[in-house]
Amino acid sequence: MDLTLSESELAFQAEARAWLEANVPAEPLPSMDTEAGWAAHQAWEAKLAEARWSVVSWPHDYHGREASLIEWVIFEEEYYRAGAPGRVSQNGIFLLAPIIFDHGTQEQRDRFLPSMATGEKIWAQAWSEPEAGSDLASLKSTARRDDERGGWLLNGQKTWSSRATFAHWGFGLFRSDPEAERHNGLTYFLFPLDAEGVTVRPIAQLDGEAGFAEIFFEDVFVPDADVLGAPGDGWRVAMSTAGNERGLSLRSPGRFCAAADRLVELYKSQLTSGNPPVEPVETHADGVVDAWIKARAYRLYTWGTVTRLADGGELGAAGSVNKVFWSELDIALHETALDLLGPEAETESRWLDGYTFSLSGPIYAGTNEIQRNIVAERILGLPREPKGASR
Amino acid sequence: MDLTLSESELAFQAEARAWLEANVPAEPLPSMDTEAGWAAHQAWEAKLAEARWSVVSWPHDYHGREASLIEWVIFEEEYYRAGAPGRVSQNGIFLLAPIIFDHGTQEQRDRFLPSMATGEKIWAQAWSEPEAGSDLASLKSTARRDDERGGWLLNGQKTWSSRATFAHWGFGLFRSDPEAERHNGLTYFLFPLDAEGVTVRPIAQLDGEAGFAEIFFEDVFVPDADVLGAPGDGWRVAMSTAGNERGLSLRSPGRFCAAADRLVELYKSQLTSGNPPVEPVETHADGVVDAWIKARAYRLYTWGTVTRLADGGELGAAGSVNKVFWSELDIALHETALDLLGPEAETESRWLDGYTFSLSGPIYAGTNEIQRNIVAERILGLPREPKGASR
Amino acid sequence: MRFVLSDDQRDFASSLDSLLASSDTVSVARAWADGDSAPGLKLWSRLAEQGVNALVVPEGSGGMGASPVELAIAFELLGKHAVPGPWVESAAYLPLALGDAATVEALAEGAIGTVAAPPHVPYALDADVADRVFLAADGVLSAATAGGLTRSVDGARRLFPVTAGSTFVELVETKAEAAFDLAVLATSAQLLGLGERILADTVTYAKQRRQFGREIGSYQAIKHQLADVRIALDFARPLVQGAALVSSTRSTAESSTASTNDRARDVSAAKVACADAAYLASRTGLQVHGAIGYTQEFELSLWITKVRALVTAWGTPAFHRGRVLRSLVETDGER
Amino acid sequence: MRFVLSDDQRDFASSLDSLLASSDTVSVARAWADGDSAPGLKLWSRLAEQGVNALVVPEGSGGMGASPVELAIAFELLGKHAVPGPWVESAAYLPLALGDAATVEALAEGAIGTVAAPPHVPYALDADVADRVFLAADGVLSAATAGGLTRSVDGARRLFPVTAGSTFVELVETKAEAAFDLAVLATSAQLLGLGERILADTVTYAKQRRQFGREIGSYQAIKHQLADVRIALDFARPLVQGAALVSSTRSTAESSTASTNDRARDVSAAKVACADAAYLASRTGLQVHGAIGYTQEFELSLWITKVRALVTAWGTPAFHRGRVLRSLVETDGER
Repeated sequence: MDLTLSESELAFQAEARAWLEANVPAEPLPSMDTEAGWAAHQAWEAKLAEARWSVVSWPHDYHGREASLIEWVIFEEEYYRAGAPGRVSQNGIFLLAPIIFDHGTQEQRDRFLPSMATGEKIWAQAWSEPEAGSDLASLKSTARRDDERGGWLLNGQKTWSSRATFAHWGFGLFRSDPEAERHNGLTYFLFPLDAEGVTVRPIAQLDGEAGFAEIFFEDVFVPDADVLGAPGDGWRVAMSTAGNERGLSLRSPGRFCAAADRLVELYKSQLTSGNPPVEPVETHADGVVDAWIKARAYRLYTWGTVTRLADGGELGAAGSVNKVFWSELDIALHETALDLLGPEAETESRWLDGYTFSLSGPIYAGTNEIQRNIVAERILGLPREPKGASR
Repeated sequence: MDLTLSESELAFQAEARAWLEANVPAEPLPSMDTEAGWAAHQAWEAKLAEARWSVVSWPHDYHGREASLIEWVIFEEEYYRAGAPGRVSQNGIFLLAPIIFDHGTQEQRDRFLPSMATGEKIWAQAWSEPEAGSDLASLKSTARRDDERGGWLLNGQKTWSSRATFAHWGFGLFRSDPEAERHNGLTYFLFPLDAEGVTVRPIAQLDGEAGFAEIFFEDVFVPDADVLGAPGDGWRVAMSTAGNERGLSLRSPGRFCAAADRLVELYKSQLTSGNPPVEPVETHADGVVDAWIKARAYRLYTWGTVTRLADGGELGAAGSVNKVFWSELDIALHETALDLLGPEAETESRWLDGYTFSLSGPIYAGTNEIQRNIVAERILGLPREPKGASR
Repeated sequence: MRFVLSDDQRDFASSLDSLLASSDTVSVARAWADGDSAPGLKLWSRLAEQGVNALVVPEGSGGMGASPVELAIAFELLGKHAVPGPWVESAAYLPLALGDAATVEALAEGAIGTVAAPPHVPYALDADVADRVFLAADGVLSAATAGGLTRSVDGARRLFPVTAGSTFVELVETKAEAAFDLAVLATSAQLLGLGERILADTVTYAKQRRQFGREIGSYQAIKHQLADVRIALDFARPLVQGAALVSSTRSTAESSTASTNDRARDVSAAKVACADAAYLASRTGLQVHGAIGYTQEFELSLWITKVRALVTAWGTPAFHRGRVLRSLVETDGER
Repeated sequence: MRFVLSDDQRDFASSLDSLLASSDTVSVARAWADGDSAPGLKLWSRLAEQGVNALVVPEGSGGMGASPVELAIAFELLGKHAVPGPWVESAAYLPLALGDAATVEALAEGAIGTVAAPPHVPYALDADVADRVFLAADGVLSAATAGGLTRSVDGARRLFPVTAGSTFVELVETKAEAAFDLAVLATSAQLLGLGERILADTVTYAKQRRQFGREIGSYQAIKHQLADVRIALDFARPLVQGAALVSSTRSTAESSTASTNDRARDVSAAKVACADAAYLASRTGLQVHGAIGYTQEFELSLWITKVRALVTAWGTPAFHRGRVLRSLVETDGER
């Protein structure tokens, strides 16, 4: 058991750190949910790709470095430590790409992955539907066979599609067998968001920005070449990487460590400035300490997970343990920052933005209620609830 | 809307305060769960009764003062403020007596209530059974008809019977109709704990004291005269005062206000002594403030409840709101006290005793999980869960 | 001893509630946030006609001479309906702080006043629409000029930094304290109304929304969270009412040190409990609603963002806890 | 970078676990609490034969020369099985604090040592059965005499106030700090073991116990509480392991200021997280068991009362949070 990095890992870390120090924009980019911010973030992806930092774990042939999982975590830590911009391409590279690698055809890999790696094409997920929410298997959007044209016609509505407002392509599940129920008869489709019959409508969030969109489908034609995996096999294809190690359930510890360090800095700066709190800054010390301890715990826990995965283990239901922990840590950390800001807490600030964003953590990618069910049933082995209607 | 006491209420308060100041023992009595402590507490009940303070709200004919509900709360506040001994008779006077008044015969009232008021006979409740727990309707102990002798034969086992080790009489529900299910076919019985066929076995608690006992019944004969209400009607009889205003669900605010005041005193004494905490005492300030605020909230809330009850309202499911709040307040308050005690927290003290006792709050008289269900279903009107087996 | 609202108080609450329920306050608040104050000003006048602005103004100054209990009732409803505007400033703080009878009379009749009172209130709310803008600092109440708009997490709270002008009046300390405490009480009541509204809307949603074959409100995880909100609000309310009784103008007039100390302690306790309960309601409401609660077009966002803003408005929870503590440590903790 | 236990470490854990599982440690702990130390002393010798007492003693002094990682493994199991006795004192604190090689050797062979180290450790645990009793105070480590028994909430922790005798040795500050930190680490690991045991037993109970027609473990309210315990323990464990790595004897020997600061910060962080997680486990375990968990005859009470005692043993949570804070404020918060 040891926590020391190997020489090659140290070299990788040093290279990443040096490049980021030299290239991370001094000023934060404008929000990626605005048109100008979108362009700036796309440009940043191109710059990352040029130096082969956009998809470090991918094969060399696809702009990657074939980095190990440990190196991926190292890169993520350096990335957040450097205060580098948010990844506008994250849904594509973290959620979709692993599935294309595992289930796509060679033709699909060659067609989709390079432009995803360079940020030229940005992908949006289209999972949720208005009636489905956390119950993904209850999807109602349909795919109807069109034998003549050799493809499918998509109809229905998707919602909570992050960044779909400006993105180029989307991916999601549609019910291709109207007779089948729940997890059966779903097919995994890829589709351009400017296809005929697609309408994208932005949704304003709590903070007024349109981070999400609804997508409406009216007889949208998708050729067979853009079906991922076998028709009807969509649920299995999608779930094969639901516990994906590079995906959302294994969220990079760098994000929380960097935020906890910023929180400590905020505390220290208020200790010395005495401004603007009206009570002793020490009143909020426990919140600062607990956020820091939890961020550290998250980092060490991730090292353990990464070691197990490198040994051939699987993430499995531990992804749910992970998700509840980081999403609650993220909120508590930002609440403490707002406490420290005192009477200024309600006014616009980076901390307030971060707080608002953190509130979505326990909701998206499976609510924390669902995650706790998974922990209780799959890890602790507790019995499932009775099925049936409420009374 | 006002919080001022009337002249007669003020006079009542002054009389209670004066008597308590003059009569409350300077040193705490030994634990009522020991033989010596039991005798001391019984003697205290006799003393209270002599001055007509043991059952202030009862009729004059039964050692009471016919005090109003408001006066009862006033008395309870004075009682706790004075640091007076715990009431060894509380299960009889708070839980059973209201039922005897409402459902008992005149003969039963005359036979049972006077000796209950003077503390000569102490009553123990016998509700729970090993398999029943919070699910009271699943009781299995039986009452078999004995027409010859004009009564019933009790068989089975009860548990978590507070103070049954030394008490004289017990009360509880038994299944008198073996065909009936759940809430039906139960009968409410009163029985001496030294009756033939009764065995009482003390249960040692976390702190080593035997506050509870199990009661075993083997063909225990109970004459018809000791059945409360109609045979088979036991559930309705018992539940008629389940939301009883003087019972456990409306716990006297005096207890928590007195404890919160003691907590403030502990805080102040440690502020000045600087001993034994190793961190600044202020570290625990929030816990002290929150306990005090909640104790005050509980007091004001109770005044509101008492006013509504005096106006003819019913407590109903609000008793569940009440119970969750006071039981959690009680634990938090004692946890804060232990925090203030620092490294000495683990050693014997009045605070440690109080803490251990407080842990039973969310468990007994219906767990807080059950209470939250009641609040959600009966107050918020949320649907009940599906019935059926788990999966 | 009668710790329930009187029939008159209930009637007042119910008629104000009806008025606001029929005033499409959601649209009013949204327009206000977008810088269109016309519907909000219309509602302001309508409420002024009902005497809401004049509640705590003495009858001699054209007011209603009502007690802080009525004020708390009104502010709970202003919160419940998310009514925008500098209500705390115009109807609670300034009438008590100002010595100037003419201005108080104008406010009672519906003039809009606002104030910054640093450090706890660093900005003047909605100064762009106010007839009178003040700065309370260093023992004086100055006529002030507003700077540029500062955005709040609650779009309907338009905040403005202010600079003192040359006209000022002395701010008597006892008056400043009484005014501040009444503002705290009003804010607490608003939080209570926001919390109640979020709970009611969330319960309604949980009864309708189905997931995995049943209403989400039938799941224990949801039920128990909502029960905890009910419990928190039920125990915050008596603290507001109790603090309102202690803040009654009579005891303010007496203003003995003991009663001032009680008042400060009790309004602070109310603010702490209301902020905690309303914040719990907002977090739970958002979690139960899921992603839809996170959107601006859904009404829930109005209450949720306002709760977040009011948690720190007129004194942060840390400040109010500190004030309660100081009061307890300095006195005998009698209650 | 390999942040998992090695095969050897796993084997060590599993053989110690088997030994303890077959030693009826519940009876041992109950006898100990009743003042009958014979079964406990027998177990003590058996564990000494296995080298548990000698883990961190250098091989040159008759020890195993193992790392704090192995120590943490052993203490987690001592916690899991509620083994009584002054283990932290004999196997963690004293071997590092003592300069006297002969005593260290004796301890490694199974002699029983105990120590009071005020202010954090005001009493010497189990001084009545100890071969050597010490008082660490004012820069010296004195041979000490025990006073009368002071009862702990955990009956199997027999506490004794001590008074210093005339013999003493100087307590080098760096050694005292390293010894204290190792004691904190050992206590954290014990808490982790207690928490794991309570969770395991509670899950077993929740699968069997039926109420209202189904296993209580199928109710969401119970499931989610237990899931939260699982999560808290899962994230406390890496802090213990990480702190054990930082506390490795090598880095102690180097004892640069930076590494000492890291070690103090990391063992304190581990103690905070383990105390929180174990306490959550104990509260949840009691609540899920209901009244039966509240009884002495039920085994759960052994772990529950020990958690309560260890939460404040070797530094309260407030002290350890304060130590983490000071370390963060004084340095750059690098991790």
